[in-house]
Amino acid sequence: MLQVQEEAFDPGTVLSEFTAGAGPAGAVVSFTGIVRDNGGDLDHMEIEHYPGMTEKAIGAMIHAATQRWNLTACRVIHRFGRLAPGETIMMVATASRHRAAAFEAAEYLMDYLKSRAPFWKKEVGRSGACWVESRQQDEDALKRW
Amino acid sequence: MLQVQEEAFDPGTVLSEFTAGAGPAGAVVSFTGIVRDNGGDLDHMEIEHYPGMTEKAIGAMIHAATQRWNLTACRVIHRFGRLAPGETIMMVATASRHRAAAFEAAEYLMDYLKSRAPFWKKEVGRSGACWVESRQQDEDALKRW
Amino acid sequence: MKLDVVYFAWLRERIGIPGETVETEARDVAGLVAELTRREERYAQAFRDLSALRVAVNQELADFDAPLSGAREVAFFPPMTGG
Amino acid sequence: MKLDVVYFAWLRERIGIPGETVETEARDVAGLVAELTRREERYAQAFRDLSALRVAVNQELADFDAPLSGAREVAFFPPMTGG
Repeated sequence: MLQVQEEAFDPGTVLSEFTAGAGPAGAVVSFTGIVRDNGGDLDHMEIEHYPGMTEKAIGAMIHAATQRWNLTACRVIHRFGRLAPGETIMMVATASRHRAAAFEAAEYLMDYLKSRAPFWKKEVGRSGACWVESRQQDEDALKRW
Repeated sequence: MLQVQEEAFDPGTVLSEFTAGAGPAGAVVSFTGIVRDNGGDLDHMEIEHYPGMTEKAIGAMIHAATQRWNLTACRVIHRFGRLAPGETIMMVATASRHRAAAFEAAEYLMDYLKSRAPFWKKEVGRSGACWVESRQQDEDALKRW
Repeated sequence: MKLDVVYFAWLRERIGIPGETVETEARDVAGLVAELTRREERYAQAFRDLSALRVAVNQELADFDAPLSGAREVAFFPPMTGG
Repeated sequence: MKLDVVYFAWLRERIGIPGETVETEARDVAGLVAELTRREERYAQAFRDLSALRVAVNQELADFDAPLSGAREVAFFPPMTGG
């Protein structure tokens, strides 16, 4: 299940719903990404995405993870638009019978979302704006899958 | 932060509180363990623990994980007593600046909680009761740390 | 052949438009890039370093040597930074 | 030396009590186990396979050859199954 949205969401509300609907799972893992203000300079972040491709790309990731780790449920929420420091950017939740599968599937989804879902982050600070650069280590992280 | 308790708790409420108080974290990972009814025979689970040692052992795990992964926040809740299928047994939450650290710390805590925190699970079914046996793979999981 | 070409992030800013419909006879993505580059300096600037760019054909990631047969939409953008 | 000895899970059920205070001169955990085993059949049964048991001294995991000097509380239990 996938939501790409501009609106804010509460990770706790999502986790409660997800856990209630996770079927015969014994293990639920969630990841929540939050806007960080590294140096105290960040005013806000702007996230741009590619409507249409975003849904297809993440849908394929969810499908692959669900098959590979035999997930009983899987959910991804990713925001776009303007976000202030401390706001929740995105969330992944996975449910499986066993903890290792739930953890691995969540990490797999995060690694793919980082480098293969069409989102671009721009940091707008008091001293100017710049596009967040991709990191080689995020590209390398895909190799383990 | 650690709670060992008999009372039920809602993982979503815990995650919301945790995320709000996670400081300059960019990444929050949670694990929730739920009572599974494998074969449809389980009536309830009874969890016994060793008061005193439980708090010491988990406190040491939290301390070690916080140091090793530079966590900005860490929380463990583990229940004891009688739990019905579908009820939440326990939860771990970790917050860090980077996703890899938050994931690893949560997995480390789960691996240690499984085999080194003094809890014992008994499954009470319609066809009898039995103590859950420890698994070699849970012991092996500790070797990677 | 008519194609929708779309741009994202700093590529969009540098070219100055989010997308456009182009008439092209290019056979592959590289051919399309060559045509765009010849148009105006802002395109030449934007496409100067292809190793810093990614491409999607019909909303699927592709290589710069991917053929354009069957293509309706081609997107150019920097490496993605989601999550 | 007076020691609090506590039992958990199936060990508690097999011995029939959650714990007891014992008077012992044993120098290490193994010596204490030997004394308990000689008491009654239910102890002998419970401690038959030490590889299936774990021990904590003063609420810290220990080995069966751990000394009892300074010990106030010794706990015996099966491998833990938390999480």
